[in-house]
Order: sequence, then C-alpha cells, then structure tokens
Amino acid sequence: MKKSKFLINGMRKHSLPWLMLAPFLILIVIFFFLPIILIAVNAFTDMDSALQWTFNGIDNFKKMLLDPNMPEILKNTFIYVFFTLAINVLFGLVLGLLTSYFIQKESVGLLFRTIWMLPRISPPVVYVLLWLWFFDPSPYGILNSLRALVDLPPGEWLSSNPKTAIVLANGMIGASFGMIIFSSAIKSIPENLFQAAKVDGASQWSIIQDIIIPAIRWPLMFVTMWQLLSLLTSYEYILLLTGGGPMVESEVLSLYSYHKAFESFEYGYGSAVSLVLVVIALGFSAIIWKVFGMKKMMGTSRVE
Amino acid sequence: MEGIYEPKMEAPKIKTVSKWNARIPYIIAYGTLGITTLPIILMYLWLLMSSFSTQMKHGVIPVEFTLENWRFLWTNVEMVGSVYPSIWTATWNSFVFAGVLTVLEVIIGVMAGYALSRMEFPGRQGIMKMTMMLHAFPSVALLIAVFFILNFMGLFDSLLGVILVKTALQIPMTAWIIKGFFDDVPWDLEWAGLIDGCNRFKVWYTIVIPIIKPGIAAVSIFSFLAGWSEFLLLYTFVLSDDNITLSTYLQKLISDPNLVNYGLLSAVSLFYMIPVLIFFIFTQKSLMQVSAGGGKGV
Amino acid sequence: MKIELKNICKTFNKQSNTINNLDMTINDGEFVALVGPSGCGKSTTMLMIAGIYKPTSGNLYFDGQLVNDLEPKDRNIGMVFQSYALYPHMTVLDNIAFPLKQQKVPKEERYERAKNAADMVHLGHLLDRKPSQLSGGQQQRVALARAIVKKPKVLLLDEPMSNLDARLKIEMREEISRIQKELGITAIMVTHDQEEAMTTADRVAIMKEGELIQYSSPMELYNRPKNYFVAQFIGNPPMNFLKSQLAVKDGKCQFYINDTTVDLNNHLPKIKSHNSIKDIYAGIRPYDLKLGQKGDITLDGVVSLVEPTGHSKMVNVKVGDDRIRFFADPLQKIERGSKITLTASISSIHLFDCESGENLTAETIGEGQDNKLVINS
Amino acid sequence: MKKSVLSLVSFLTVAAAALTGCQKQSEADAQPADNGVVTISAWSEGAEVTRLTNLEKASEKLNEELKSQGKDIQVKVEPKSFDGGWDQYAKQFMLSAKAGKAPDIYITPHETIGWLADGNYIMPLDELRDSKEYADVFPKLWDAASYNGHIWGALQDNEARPVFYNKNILKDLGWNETEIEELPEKVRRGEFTLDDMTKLAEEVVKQGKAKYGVIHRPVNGADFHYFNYLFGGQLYSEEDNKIVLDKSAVGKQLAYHYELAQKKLLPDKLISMEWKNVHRMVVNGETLFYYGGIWNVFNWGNDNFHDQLGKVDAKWVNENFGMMLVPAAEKGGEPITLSHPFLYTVNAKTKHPDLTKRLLELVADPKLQTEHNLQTFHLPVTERAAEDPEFKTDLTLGNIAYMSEYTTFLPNHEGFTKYSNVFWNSLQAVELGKQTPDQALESMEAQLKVDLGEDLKIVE
Repeated sequence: MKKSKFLINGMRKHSLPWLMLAPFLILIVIFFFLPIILIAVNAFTDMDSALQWTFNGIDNFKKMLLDPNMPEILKNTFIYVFFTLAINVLFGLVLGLLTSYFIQKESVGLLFRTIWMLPRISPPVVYVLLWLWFFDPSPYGILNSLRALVDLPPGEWLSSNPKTAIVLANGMIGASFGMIIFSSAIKSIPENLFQAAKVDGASQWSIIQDIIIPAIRWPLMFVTMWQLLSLLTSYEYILLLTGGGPMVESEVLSLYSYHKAFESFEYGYGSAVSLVLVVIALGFSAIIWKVFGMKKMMGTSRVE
Repeated sequence: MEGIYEPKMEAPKIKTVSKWNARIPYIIAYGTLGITTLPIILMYLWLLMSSFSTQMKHGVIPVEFTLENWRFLWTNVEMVGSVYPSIWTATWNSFVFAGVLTVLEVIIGVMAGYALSRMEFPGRQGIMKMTMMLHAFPSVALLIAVFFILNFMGLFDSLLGVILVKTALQIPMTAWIIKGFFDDVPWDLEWAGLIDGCNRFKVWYTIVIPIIKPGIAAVSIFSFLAGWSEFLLLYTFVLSDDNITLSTYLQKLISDPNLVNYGLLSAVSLFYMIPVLIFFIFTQKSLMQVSAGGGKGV
Repeated sequence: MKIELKNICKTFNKQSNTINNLDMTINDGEFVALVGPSGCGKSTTMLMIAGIYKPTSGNLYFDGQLVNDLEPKDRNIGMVFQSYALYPHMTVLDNIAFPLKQQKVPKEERYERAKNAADMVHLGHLLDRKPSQLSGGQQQRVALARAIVKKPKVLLLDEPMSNLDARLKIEMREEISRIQKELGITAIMVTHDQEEAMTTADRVAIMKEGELIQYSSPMELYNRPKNYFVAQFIGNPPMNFLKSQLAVKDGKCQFYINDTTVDLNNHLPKIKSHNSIKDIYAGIRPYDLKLGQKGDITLDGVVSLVEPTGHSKMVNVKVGDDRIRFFADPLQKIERGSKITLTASISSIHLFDCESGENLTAETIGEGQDNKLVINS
Repeated sequence: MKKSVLSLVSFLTVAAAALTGCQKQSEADAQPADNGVVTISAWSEGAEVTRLTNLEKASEKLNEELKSQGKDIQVKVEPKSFDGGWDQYAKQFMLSAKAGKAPDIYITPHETIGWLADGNYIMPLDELRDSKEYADVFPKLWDAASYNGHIWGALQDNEARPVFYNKNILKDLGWNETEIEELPEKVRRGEFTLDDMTKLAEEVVKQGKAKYGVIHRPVNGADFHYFNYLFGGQLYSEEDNKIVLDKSAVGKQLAYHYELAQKKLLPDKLISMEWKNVHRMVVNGETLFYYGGIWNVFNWGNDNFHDQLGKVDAKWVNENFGMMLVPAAEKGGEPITLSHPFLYTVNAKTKHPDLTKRLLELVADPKLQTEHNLQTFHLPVTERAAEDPEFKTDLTLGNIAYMSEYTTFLPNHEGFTKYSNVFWNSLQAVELGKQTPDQALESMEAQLKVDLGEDLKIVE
C-alpha cells in the first residue's frame, strides 16, 4: 500500500521533467542513438554501392590495420588537431584580449570582431574558395600576383604545406569562436578589479596574467575541450580545401571515413573508421570529464 | 610601487617614461591585430571587387565596373543552357529552414535546459553526461545511417527532414547553453513565484523564461547562423529544385569546375553573407552574453 | 495561523544546512525570528515552512492540519526574500499584483488591491517603474507589498533587511513591525542580525548546526542565555568574557578572576561535584560594568581604545590576557594607556562551562530574589 | 535509477518507431498516370542540358507515335539537372533509389554501370542493340555500355580527348604553316612519338618560347589512364571480372609524369591548381601542349579566360590551337585517345519500362545527336549522326571525328574508382618529387591490395 502510494507520488513528481525532456530525448534517440547503432552494425558489413547489409565479421577492422595509409592518417590527425587547437585557443585568447581589453573603444573592437567573424559566417564553400584563390600556385593566385608586383617569382603553397594550410584555415575559423567566448568573459570581469590592479601598480602583463587569465579559466578550458572534440570529428573544410591531398598528406581520420563511405562507396569500411573515431572521441571526453571535474557543474535542484 | 615615494622633482621624468611604457602594449596590440587581420581583409575585399568587375587583371586588379554579376537579383540566371532557379526561392527556403530550425531548437532546448538545470529526477546526471558527450560524435559520419532513418520516416528529400536532423545534431549544445543561463537565475525568484501561487510549470514560463531572454537570443542567433550556412545535410538529403536553398544554389554555381563564373559566384556569395553579417553586427551584444558569468553557461 | 514543527529532519546531499529533529511552535499572530550563523539551517527551516523544501521526516502543521506535501502555492503564505526576488521584467504594479493574478482575481480588483498594498508601504508613486529603476529600500518595499497583497496567513521574511543601509534598516524594521501588527499576521523572519531579531520579534529562535538552541522572548535571551553560544550571540556590543576558574570546595563555591577570589555563596551555580576546579568563562555585559570599585568584583586593566559613540564612550580595556568593553560617561576623561579599575555586581555575572558551554548560573538566577536584581541592573 | 532511464529510452525508441511507421504508411503511393499522362523522370549532371532537352524532344515524337497507334497515353518527361561532383551525383542516385525516388532515366558516364548493375539499380537493355535506331552505332562503343555480358545503357554521346598544341609557339620556334598543320597527321601515322613530344616541349621551354611545355588536368580524371593503354597496359580483365594493376605499364606511366615534372615542363604544383587558372594558362599561350578534352572549346567560350579577349570562340581556338591524338609510345606505334561515352540507363524499378525504352530509341535520332554535339562539343554515337552535314561542317568537330577510331574506354567495374584514386595519389607523389616512380608503384600496389582485395589482379 505504502509503496504504491510512494510510486504514484514519485511518478507525479518526476513526470514534469520527463515531459519537458521528451522532445529532446526523442530527437537524440532518433538522430544520435539509432544512427550510432546502425553505424556500429554497419561496421561489420561490407556494404557497398548496392547498400546491402552483408556481414563480414571483423574484416573491416583487419583491413584498417593493414591499410598502408593508416599510420600517416593518424599522424596527420594528431598534428592537425594539436596545432589547430593551439591556434584556436591561444590566438582566440589574443584576439579576445585585444578586442575587448586593449581596445577600449567599443566601435573599433566591434569592427575587428566583425572582421574576424567573417570566416565563420561565410558559407564554407566561399571561405575555402577564397583560400584557394589566395594560395593558387599559378601566377594568377592572389598571393602570387602580389609577389609579382614586387618582382618575386610565383611560389607554391598549398601542395607543399598542405597541413599548414588546413591548420591555418581551420585555425582562423576556430579563433573567432575563442574570441567571442573570451571577449564576453573578459567583458564580464568587474571593472573595479582592473582599477584595483592599476592602483596596486600592476603592469599590463601582470593584469593579463593575474587577473584576466584566472577569471576566464573556465571559458578557456571549455573552448579547449569543445574545439578538441570538434576538430577531431570535423572535416568539411579539409574536404573542400585540399581534399586530403596531395596524396594523403592532409587526410585526417574523419575525412578518411567520409572518403571511404561517400567517394569509394565502401560504406561498411567507412562505418568501421567512423566507429573507431567515435571510440577515440568518447575516450577523450571521458578523460576531459575526469580532469575537469564536470560534476561540479551539476548542481542539484533546489525546489522539491 | 616605489615611485610614489620618490621626491617630487623626479616626477615629470618618470611620467614621460611611463607614458611610453604604457603605450607600448597598445602599439603592439594594434600592430598584431592589424597584421593578422590584413589577409582576411584582403580576401574579402577581393571578393567584393570581383563581384563588381568583369574580370580581375593579374588576379587582383579589377577591370571595368559592372552590375552584370548581380543580375541574379532580378532575373533567373542562365548559364550555358541551364536556367537556375530564382534566387528568391532559395533565399526564402534558406530563411524558412533557418527560421524553423531556430524555433524548434529554442523550444526544445529551453524545455530540456530547464529540466536539466532546475529539476531533480532520476537519471538527470546521466542525461547531462550524455548531453555533454554527444557532441563528440562525428555526426557527419552518421550521414549514411541518418539516411536510412529519414528514408524510413518518409522524410527523404524534404526540408522538414533536414530540419529535424540538424535540430537533433545541435540540440545537445543548445540545451547545454540554455542550461547555463537557467543555472544563473536566482533560486529566490523561482521560490517567490511558487509562493506567489504558481506551480512549477507556471513559474517556468511566466518568470524564468522572461529572465533568460538574453540566453534565448544568443541561442537563436547561433541556430539561425548555423541553419543559414548549412550545406552538407541539405546537399545530401534534398533533391528537388523546389527545396533549393542558398547554399545549394551556390553549389550549383561551382558544380562544374570548368564553368565557374567567378564574378557571379562572388556576387552570390556576398548576397548570401550580407544578411548574416548585418545580423551579426546587430546581435553581437547578445551573442556575447553566452559566456556571461565566466563562461559557466557554455 | 499556528504553525507547528514536530520532529522535523531535513538532510541534503551536502553536509551543511541540514535540520536535525526540530520541534517548534509558532503561535497565531506571533512574530518569530530565526537567528543563527550561516549554515545553521534557519533558511532551510523557513523554506520548509514555505513548502519549497519538503521535510525528510517529521511533520509540519498549519493550524493543526498536516501540510507536509502541500505545494507552496496552496499554503497561503507571503514571502520577502533577501534578494527581494522581484520579477525584473514586470513593473512594480505587476510585481505586486502577481500573486493575485495567480489567484485569478479579476483585473480591476487585482490592481486596486495591489495599489492599496503599495500605499501601505508608501510606494504609490512608483508603480510604473521596473525593479531595476528602484533603490534598494524601494525594492524592499515592493517585495513586502507583494508578500502581503494576497492577505496571507503567514508572512515569511528571509533576511529582509540585510541589503539595506543602517538608517533604512531601522525604518524598515519599524515598518515591518507595524504592518505585521496591523494585519495580525503570523510572521517568521530569518536573520543573522541578532539586534534585528531582538527588536522586532516576539520570540527568537536561536539555531546552530541544525538544532534549536534556545527559543524564547528577546529579554529572556538577553538575560538568561542558555549557554555560551547564545550569550555571545545576543547583545550588541557582545558580552565580555573573562577566562577564569570555578572552585567548589566543601559546599562553598568561589571563582577566581583577575587575581581576586569571588565568593558565590548566594548564587550557587548548578554544579554537582562537590570538590572540583573547573575552567569557566565569566560573562559580563558591557553595560553592567562601571568605573570604580564599589561593586562585588573589581577588575584592573589598561585602556587600549576609546570609541566615542555620542551618548557614551565605548572603552576597550585589557584585563590580564582578556579584552573587555564597557560604556563610560561621555564626559569622563579616559585616555589610551591609562590604568583603570572596573566593577560589577555579582548578580550580573554569567558563568559558562568552558567545555560544554552550559550556563552554570542560570538555574539559581532563574529563581528567587536574584531574578529581580538582575533585571534591575 | 539506471533501469528507469533504460526503460524510458526504450519506450521512446518504440514510440518513435511507431510514429514514423505510421507516417510511412500514410504516404500514399503516387499514381503516375492521371488523364493518361505518364511522367518519365530523368536526371542529368552538369552543364550539358541537351541530354535532357533531347529527351523532351524525343517524347514529342513518342507522343505522335502513340497517337497514331491510337493509344490514349501521353508521355511527359520530367527533367532534373543535378549540380555537384560526380560522386555526389552517384550518391544521390543511390540514396534516392533506396527511398524509391530515383528517376526512370539516369544519365551517367559509362564506367558507373558496374556498380549500378551489381546493385540492381538499373535494368539490362540488350534489346536496344537490335533496334534500328541503334543499328549503326560504332561497334567499339558498345564495349563502353557492356558489363557482365549485358548492355546496360543507351549510348548517348561520345567525345575525344585530344592533345591541344599552340600554333603560335610552334611558329615562334620556326615551324612553317604546313609543318604545324601536318602535326596531327604525323601523330596519327605514328611518326611523331611521345618522346618527340617531350623533346619538343623541352626545346620550347629551354628557348623561352613558352613558360611550360605540357599541362594536364589539375584534378583526378579519366585522361591519365590513356597512358596505361598507350604503354600496352590494361585496366580490367574481363574473364575474371577484376581490376588489373599492370605493373610495367603503370611504371612507365608514372615514369613519364616523373620525367615531365623533373624536366620542369609542367607548371610547379599543377596538381593543386584551380581549373580556372589552368584554362587561363592554356588560353593565354603559356604552354605548348595541353592534354585536354574537346569540350574545353566550349568552356573557353563561356568564361573570360583570355587576358585581353575574355571569352574566345571556336574559330579563335582553331586558329590558335591544333588538336592531335596522344602520340604513340614508339615510332610506328598506335596513337591513342580515350573517350567517356555517356549512357541513358533505366531504373530497374521503373513503372514504364516499355515507354522508356522506346523513348531512348527515339532520342538516338541523328538530328538530336547533332544538336547536342554541336552545342557541347561531343561526338556522335551512330554513323548516321556522324554523316549529318551540320556536324560534318563543324570546324572543330569535323577535324577530330576520326579520333573515335583510336579511342579506348575505362573499365566498367565498380572497383575502378578505388584504383583511380590510388593511382592519382601515386601520380601526385611522382610529380611533386616525393617518390620515385618505383616507390610510387610499390606503395600503389600495397594500397590496392588493401582497397580492392579480391577484385585485384596484378600483372607484372
């Protein structure tokens, strides 16, 4: 008797949160969980252009181990993620500091912020085309045209430094993300902290080091982690910029899974690569979770 | 520090030195900003110029001003035989796509964010962890699986289907941001509402929602921007020209690398970007809100 | 409305703010203050009365009716929050009318009543403003008006004056008292300011670590603190404490203070052992100390600080290793560093056990002639 | 607690599945024929819209035919021109087919029929071979439409990939008019070999008559594989239905590109350039030879590639450029080209197979072919169309029609895409000087073994 009453009470008490979460959960189940299950199943098939589910055991994973491209792709993935992340976070921080602390004039800050937002709000196709035009190795490339004005021979950029190119192009986009987050964090530091520091005779450097950085520690960690995961799993810009080439010099794991699935139509193999990626990404999230102590953010409800 | 106690005679000298010292960081700041921003300015300036000229001499010098590249605004562009759909259809579709996406995203995100931030129920921690981790999934690698699902739902080749997919892919992030805003609403306010005679649900929409308006604004902007520039999903799951959006329109222009009309492409690109740019300038204050409170929310 | 808390327990995931077996009755029309250091559970208790928290165990009665599971909206209470918790997106009038709106009071009547409530707190001229355009004191009044507009049976005040300046505080204190008396409403106020509690409340409940330490009228608290904790908590400036020793020898009782021995024959402390020496604190309120040597005990000390307060001078004196305060006549010439002698009547001294904090004098002073003596002093 | 989450999730899954299931059922089967109008949908990719408009014109004829037969049916062609890369186009078809939204007619380059047939996407069209409309198809072309012993598509067009040479540069070098005009003929006879071509390019670059000797396409494509055939190799073995790695031919192929790059005859980093800039270099006379396609004439007329003239017409192209076959590898050997015929394939699930097939017969009409050929610079597939006076008198096309005799095709096997991707990587490696031809060949073999597995046959 008592137990059933408790249950009914419990259900009534918990029905509202579940009701509010329902659309969210339904979307996630349909468009995350089911696809993940499908991908996981698909990774054990040799589905090709005929889109048939023919199971082939762990062949795809064996193939991945034998794939001569794999070591270089993994190396590229690491280099790409590491350096782009560095640009994203460090340069984003520099931009945030410059546009929201050093430049006190709101209009100038806004101007620079807007310019830096351009890469982000440009359609990827357009942004990448601009890069391609800029760095085209023919004498007609923008950079080469500029070099020609000062009598320098045309240089070539993308194919000799494909990794640098994808890191820079992605870095510029990611930097604006950091910039926005950091700018707003810096702007939310109480003005009197800066005044106090100045009264105490702090140098600019020490204001940055001792006041701003500690105050935006959280956003810093957040951006680092968010971008890490994003970079690990995104490939749109690489696809458009170098297509992973020349050869596999700028191919990263996520792009490889796309290429395998949608260019050579090896859906099974592509899914297997995706699955590996998912596992890696999950591993990272778990580590970050530990390091961050994410639990702190989960306050409990204060209404009963 | 010691300067304060120095004799007054010395003061002017110190002042001039410190004036320079004080300026140096600013000089460096503007310098760095200027140099690093230059390439971006050049790139987009080039885009602007090439949209208004027939040809770019040596790649950089515009020759002959023309509005020809902007003709898509008043006619349906015809390129080597094929007539492209009206840009206004594409604009309208993009608008509908981004708009519906935003509305869905906000409604679902706000509901979920509130439940996660403010309510106690079994499984809450689990769902929060899941939300946080979901964005780690290489969603684009799920494309093929998403196709099977859309197909099963009969939503292949419909804007609605893509809207649902896109909403789902973004909802963990949106819910998380919104949750952050809810976290910052003082409990007092909510308690006051309860005591003043509201039930939990009523408190939510009469008191809490109006307070997190800046958060809703920020999320709306994010969603709208994301919707406006979405490409891959639309490109993969939408076929008919009736459902063309600006991004797929743009893709049409560059589909054949032999035939790209760069002037036209530049003009359409600008046309595509301008609303977003204006939108950003007017809403950037709200966008900045996202990490108010030390970025806890994000 | 009479509110009864019976064996209430409340636990949280974290350690602080828990309530441990609380028993308390608040009579109809009574103004009760909950006082205690932060984390002592006073706010938790109030929120349980409000219905925002539900007790883990124990029962809560409103006029004899069990209300444990009643939602806040059904309890007919009004509440003023420390932060005022004004709805930032509504005007003053809408804020005040909000509870009535929830009761589906017709619009005209709603605004009529809201205006009346606003007039009651002298806010009639600010009705169209938004909370952000108001000063702290004005916001406070809006919150108060909102709490009383629906004519609740209980008024809950959570640190209502902690954000006000000293002058406004006194003003609001009076205001709240006046309104409470006018409406004849049961009121419960949480505060960490003992003075606020003493001046406004009919009864004060002192809490510590989730337990009720003492629950009585302000004067009783002042004069008969149950233990060391209450004694040092109540009174401004706080009671002076001198470290000392209590010796019981053959039924005779003495305590040593400042190199003098004081006999306690007429004021036998409640102590069981007949042969013992105990560390105690001897507490004397600053107002009970006088210059001179006429009293039962004398203390020699060196003046370390003199603070004029207008109507008197507060003097800090170093006695041995202890520091004590007393009030001197403003005309009296007292200088820093000078040696002075202070005196006090034996009846004004409280003795506290150093270990348990228990007031050893309470029992004796509680009965017989000495009672009068203490009150008079 | 865990349990409740789990049960909730499973409940939601079931609910979602149920919901979506309902939706699927409610989606009614679209009935095509109302008022006797039958809609036949067709997809094409790229700018050559005549592939679609010809179908529409053919449908008019079909309607007349139906009327005269007294049938109460009218055919309406619903065209859709797709834009995007070829793999996107293929992917879209794949997905649409699974969703039941694929068109009745799918216009595709011939080499895709491998996977289209293997995946049961399209139906065999063997009977077309016997129809009178296709009776005079150049026999070699049927190879392009055949896979696994069946014909899988109606031949739509053909083209040629000639080598363009810049007449002005040769003039500058001291060649006279006759010598310049005779070059294609010399190539055809096998007198002018690939080596001669390289030497000539070297001379031109050395003397500074042109910046570059040779330019090829900057992205992966079919062109590169004619060298394989040129060096006596093969790409596909019909008897085992396998892709072939012919190591000696591929080795020579890679060595040729290596040589071009080492001798600096190619623009540096050609393989990372934009198409646009490649066209500009060619049109502005910066290179002597260009491994192009006949449709480039069409491209150059459509954009401002020339620094002074902007768009250039076919007449200008013919005055300034000559077109020849890819010269033979050895003296007296056979020159070569490669073509890439397009096919009309028919959806295996089409509701109107007979009408569609008849439509495809009618679209082979010589006049329609000529219309397409002239507009987009392609070659006819039937003799009658080749004899069409309008076609024959065309300045550009008339001159190169003979190239069809020397043409070769890519294999139709599904695995060829993978082969081609791997080869492209090796080509980049040698042109960038990152690998020698031997190393490139070695890594190519390793990669192909993984990628193709059982579908690969290695020929030393």
